[in-house]
Amino acid sequence: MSADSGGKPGRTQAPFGRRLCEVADSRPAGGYRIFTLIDEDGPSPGPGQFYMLAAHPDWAAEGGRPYLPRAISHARVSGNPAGGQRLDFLIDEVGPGTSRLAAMSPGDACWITGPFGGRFSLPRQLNPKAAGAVLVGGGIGIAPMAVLRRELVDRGIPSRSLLGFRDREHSGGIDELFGCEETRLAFEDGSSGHKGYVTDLLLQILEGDDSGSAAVYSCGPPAMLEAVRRICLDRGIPVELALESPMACGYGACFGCAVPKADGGYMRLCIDGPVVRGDEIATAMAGEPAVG
Amino acid sequence: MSADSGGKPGRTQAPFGRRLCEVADSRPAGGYRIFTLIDEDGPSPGPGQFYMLAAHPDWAAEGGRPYLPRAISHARVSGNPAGGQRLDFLIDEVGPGTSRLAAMSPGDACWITGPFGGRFSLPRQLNPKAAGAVLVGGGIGIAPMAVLRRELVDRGIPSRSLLGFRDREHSGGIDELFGCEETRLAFEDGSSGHKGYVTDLLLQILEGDDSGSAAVYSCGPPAMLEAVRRICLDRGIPVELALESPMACGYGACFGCAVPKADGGYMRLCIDGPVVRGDEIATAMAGEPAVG
Amino acid sequence: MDLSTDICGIELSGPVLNGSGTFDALAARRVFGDSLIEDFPFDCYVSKTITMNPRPGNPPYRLWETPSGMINSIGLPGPGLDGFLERDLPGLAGLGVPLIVSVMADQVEDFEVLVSRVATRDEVAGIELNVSCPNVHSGLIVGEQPSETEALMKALRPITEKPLIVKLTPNVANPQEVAVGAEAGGADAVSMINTVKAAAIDPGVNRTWLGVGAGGLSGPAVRPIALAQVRAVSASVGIPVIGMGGITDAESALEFILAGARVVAVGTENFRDPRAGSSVTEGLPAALGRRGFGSLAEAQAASLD
Amino acid sequence: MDLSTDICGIELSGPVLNGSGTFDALAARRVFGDSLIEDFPFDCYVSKTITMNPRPGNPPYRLWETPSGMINSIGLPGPGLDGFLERDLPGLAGLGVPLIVSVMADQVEDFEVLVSRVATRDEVAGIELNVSCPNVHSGLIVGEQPSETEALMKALRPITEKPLIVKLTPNVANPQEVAVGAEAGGADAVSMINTVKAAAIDPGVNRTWLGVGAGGLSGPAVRPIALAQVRAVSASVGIPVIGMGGITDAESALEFILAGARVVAVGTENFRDPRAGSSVTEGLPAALGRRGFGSLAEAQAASLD
Ligand SMILES: Cc1cc2nc3c(=O)[nH]c(=O)nc-3n(C[C@H](O)[C@H](O)[C@H](O)COP(=O)(O)OP(=O)(O)OC[C@H]3O[C@@H](n4cnc5c(N)ncnc54)[C@H](O)[C@@H]3O)c2cc1C
Ligand SMILES: Cc1cc2nc3c(=O)[nH]c(=O)nc-3n(C[C@H](O)[C@H](O)[C@H](O)COP(=O)(O)OP(=O)(O)OC[C@H]3O[C@@H](n4cnc5c(N)ncnc54)[C@H](O)[C@@H]3O)c2cc1C
Ligand SMILES: Cc1cc2nc3c(=O)[nH]c(=O)nc-3n(C[C@H](O)[C@H](O)[C@H](O)COP(=O)(O)O)c2cc1C
Ligand SMILES: Cc1cc2nc3c(=O)[nH]c(=O)nc-3n(C[C@H](O)[C@H](O)[C@H](O)COP(=O)(O)O)c2cc1C
Ligand code: FES
Ligand code: FES
Repeated sequence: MSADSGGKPGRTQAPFGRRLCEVADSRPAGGYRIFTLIDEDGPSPGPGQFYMLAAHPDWAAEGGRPYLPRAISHARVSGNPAGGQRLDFLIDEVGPGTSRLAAMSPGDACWITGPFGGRFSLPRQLNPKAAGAVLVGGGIGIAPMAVLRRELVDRGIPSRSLLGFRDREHSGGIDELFGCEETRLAFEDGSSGHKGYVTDLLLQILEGDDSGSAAVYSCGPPAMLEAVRRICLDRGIPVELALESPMACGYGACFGCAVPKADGGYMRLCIDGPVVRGDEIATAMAGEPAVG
Repeated sequence: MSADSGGKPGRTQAPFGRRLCEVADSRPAGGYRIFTLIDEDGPSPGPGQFYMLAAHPDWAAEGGRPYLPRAISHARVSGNPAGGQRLDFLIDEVGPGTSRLAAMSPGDACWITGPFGGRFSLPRQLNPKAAGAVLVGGGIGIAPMAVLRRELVDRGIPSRSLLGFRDREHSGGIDELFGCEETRLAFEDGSSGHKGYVTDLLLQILEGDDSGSAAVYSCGPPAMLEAVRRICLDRGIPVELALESPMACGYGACFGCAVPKADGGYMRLCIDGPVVRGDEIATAMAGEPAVG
Repeated sequence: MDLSTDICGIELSGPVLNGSGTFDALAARRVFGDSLIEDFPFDCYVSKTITMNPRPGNPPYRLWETPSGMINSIGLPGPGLDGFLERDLPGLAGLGVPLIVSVMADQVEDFEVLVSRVATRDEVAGIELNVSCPNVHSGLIVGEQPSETEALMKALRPITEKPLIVKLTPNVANPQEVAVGAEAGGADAVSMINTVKAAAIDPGVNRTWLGVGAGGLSGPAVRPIALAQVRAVSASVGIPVIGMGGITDAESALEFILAGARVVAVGTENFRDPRAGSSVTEGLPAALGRRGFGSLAEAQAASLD
Repeated sequence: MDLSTDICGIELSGPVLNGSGTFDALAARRVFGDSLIEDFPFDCYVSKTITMNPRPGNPPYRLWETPSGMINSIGLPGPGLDGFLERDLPGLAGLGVPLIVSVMADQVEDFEVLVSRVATRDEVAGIELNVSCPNVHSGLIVGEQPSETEALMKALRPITEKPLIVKLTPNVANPQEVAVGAEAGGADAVSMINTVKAAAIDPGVNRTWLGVGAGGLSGPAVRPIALAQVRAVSASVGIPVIGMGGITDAESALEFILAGARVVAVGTENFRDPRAGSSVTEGLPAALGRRGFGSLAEAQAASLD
């Protein structure tokens, strides 16, 4: 499904330069927002890949920001009747960039470059003995998990989805992206499902499993990713994480998206990630303020 | 009609601070555009006064500009059925600020401060022997002329309007602002009316007149204003000109809008103008590139 | 929330000043009337820079808008010392807030006259020294040289006990060195940043846009530069810092306080909104609260990780 | 329109380079494939700055967006001289445009090694000296001192006949003095501006956002600063200037040429559009025409009123 260009396995090559795509739809999704772009020229992205997006015109809104494009994972890919593909994005409005993207209306235009980065491996690539996949998503991080889950379903590979949220407000997108698929939910505020962290659910599952046959995939807030990473590393379970880091370019030009590697030095998350193996990195919380 | 606060006679005092007004309408007007704001709190402006306008949100569009508000003369004032007043503005899209203003749609919001500056004098104030007024407008400068003309009509003071344009493209607003009023037109490209400059029409009129009873008012491009000014000064005819100058604030704060005075030094056009007597200034073309 | 504070002994009802030359209170009163006084946007008013003799200022154009900022080459137009003391000062005294008078000269002797005549007026709470000017004797820009700045301060310090504030230029490699010079010479505070040297090309004609070829950049574009300099300077001197450069709202004002400024000044944003100073003040309690501060003093005392 | 030109003897098909450290052609080829080469956006490729030994670069965060700009504190990560010459240079030679290699060191001896080993490689058309580094002996930032810059150039000049370009820092009061020093020492050109010292506060937590506390500002926000410095420097030296700082399109590129630059470089805009260099080139004929120029050379020869 993707042409390998010599980087990570499974890298889909992006068309060179940015292209202007039409916004086909924008709708609320709980506390988040989902919008749809019609991408006529891009290749089909793999789960875990991302795009750099910039609303047009008026990118650079009140106060001179946003100025740089924003890294956003696709949350769904589907065919577009008139050609090309439809890309859905799940957006959490945390600042000027995400707010400007969420404010786009159907018919508006959006600059897009990508897809960038490498995709998640398949369970057997991650763990030759894998029987299936465990997907652990948190907050806005459910978007790449939803894409991965769809691919696994299409390929007939069994998977279980564990999704964690702070509260109802931060669980947007779940209905649309996971639909009636079976999921196990954790809410920190206990508003539904398990009361507590999604990592509690992961621990339950791993206890019941033969951990030698597990393959874990995760995307979510840094603290959650680091907890998932530690749980898996402690048990010798192969795990892939889709990380975030401030990005200016998305294609290896700026060296801004540094993530510390387990063996010292840094990787560029945009081209060496955003999907990394748990044992490749020193921490999933680089740059985050120290806790306490 | 306006409270004098100790500055120029006829200064209408502006409410302190900026206010957000609704865009009621926006329509093409030849090569220009006219839009309407509903100003609920502002006082009634006099002819020659201006506002500082900034579209909201997304003032600061592509490339970080516009950033400062833009000085725009009102082109018409009318009552608003639901209270307050409706202000029409005639816009020539010459750069990021005017383009962003022209892109506003009904229902959008616009920051406004003002009205700023002083108004045109009445003919008898300008020339005690004045029988009426000669209004000379060019291009976008027909806006304040239209406001002055309306006031003169309301007061029963006779006036003649001479309007000059480069070509059809640059004569927008004339139908709407001057309607079926009698005007004499000059087009540099000869597409209609007199072929040549509006100053040719002014010279014709002044030759026919007793120049002792003339009072001339003008607004338009700097070169036209300077020609009008010289024609009048040479003949001892009192003339008021509404000038332009780059403005950051509009209320005397930045000292940016300097126009050289006849007796040396500079005036701040925003508070000492924008209407100036022809003999008050050294040139109407300050800052303009030297010709030739 | 109580926002009252002080800057080198001047009691303030809040931490928001205006940048010198960015708000003409007398002109604003003409335009806005008494509502300006009833709702005066600043906790302390800083005059535009006064010179010995009247100055016409620079030829037009004096302004150009840039991405998220503007360039000005105003050239210090003003009535001169006598005109200011006679005609402007009485009106400024009626604003109801403490008054800081900014002065500039190109020789020490003139600075001495300016400071001594301004300082004797009861209306004046403090004096800001704009030192971005060439010394007519040395030819050096005083504010670019730690030693020139220190020498100037040593000459002026004995003249008055009123607070003397040095306005630093950002156009140096290490503003902290100049600030250290100012402190060594006896300054009570530094204010910063002044505008950053900049130029613009006429969009239509092949010439520079500004009448004098170049000017100074201000507005949000320079805020990151100002924050770095405020942080470097406040870490290097014991005297308080008045921070400015691209402040547009309470959040950006608070960034300066976190970077080490004691109080802040609003400049270019006044041009976009005459009440910008008040908006900053009105937003401060919420901005402080969002960052976990119970008072302005807590933020002023906080040091960054 | 013919856009071909040259910079200190290096023939170029057009006047658009990339800013060092703002376009990794090898990474871009991995991401975009051969279409990068077919449609290479620059007329000359400038490598990121190479150091003697491999460097990991700075701890995160390394980026923050500012009004119309960004701050970076990347910290020169790289494979070191050996790694660059062995692994990167052959790939860069395949780009099909002349190659300038940027180098930096904190002692003259290391600069000598870097220049001599890089210069001997046929793939290399010129060498850019990033001198925004402290001299380990004097402690002074070389590029802030005219004399240090001149001394460095005098040491390096005899090593090679290939063009040596000095990349100037904007963080000085008078960049033209440093440029004069570079010229006196034998530099063939200067390139400018590098990033402007800047800092940002974490919007959520009371700390600086960047891992190392401060960084460098780039993008449209600094364009007015860059234009003023390019104008001042090009008026002071006879060697050509490579102008950059916030160039986003043909019009802003042409502003630099009018300000005195011979050719230009695109930096931060590459992050917004990987083909930004090509867009600038594609827009140049129309931009030149709008200003009444029949060729690039006419604009390069024009002097501003
Ligand atoms: C590969 C990748 C995929 C992503 N996918 C999505 C997605 O599908 N949906 C989505 O909503 N967002 C996604 N993000 C995050 C998104 O890019 C950021 O939230 C966005 O850039 C923030 O921009 P802003 O202007 O809205 O907020 P800003 O003002 O830039 O930041 C707002 C707040 O977020 C914090 N912050 C911003 N960026 C980062 C960062 N990179 N790391 C840590 N903290 C940060 C800051 O502390 C700040 O308080 C992704 C990021 C990456 C790198
Ligand atoms: C008192 C006053 C009243 C005005 N009334 C109107 C009006 O009713 N309708 C209207 O369309 N415009 C009016 N203007 C002019 C308007 O303010 C400017 O055209 C506008 O600020 C330009 O902004 P911009 O971002 O669109 O273009 P910019 O990018 O700022 O400028 C575009 C071009 O216009 C030229 N230019 C810009 N400003 C000036 C200036 N002040 N003087 C000379 N040349 C300039 C520049 O050379 C440039 O090439 C008025 C100006 C003043 C001072
Ligand atoms: C139009 C204008 C005029 C200024 N005049 C002066 C002045 O007379 N004296 C002075 O010390 N600073 C002057 N400044 C600098 C400001 O006080 C302030 O230091 C600078 O603009 C940075 O703040 P800002 O970004 O909030 O504007 C002026 C700035 C502007 C924009
Ligand atoms: C992320 C980033 C990395 C940079 N790395 C280098 C570098 O390694 N060497 C160098 O000389 N300049 C470096 N620069 C400076 C640029 O080459 C350029 O001088 C500066 O960014 C101004 O141009 P711009 O505004 O177009 O980006 C870097 C700039 C950025 C933004
Ligand atoms: S985002 Fe620029 S190198 Fe990764
Ligand atoms: S526009 Fe600011 S003083 Fe006139």
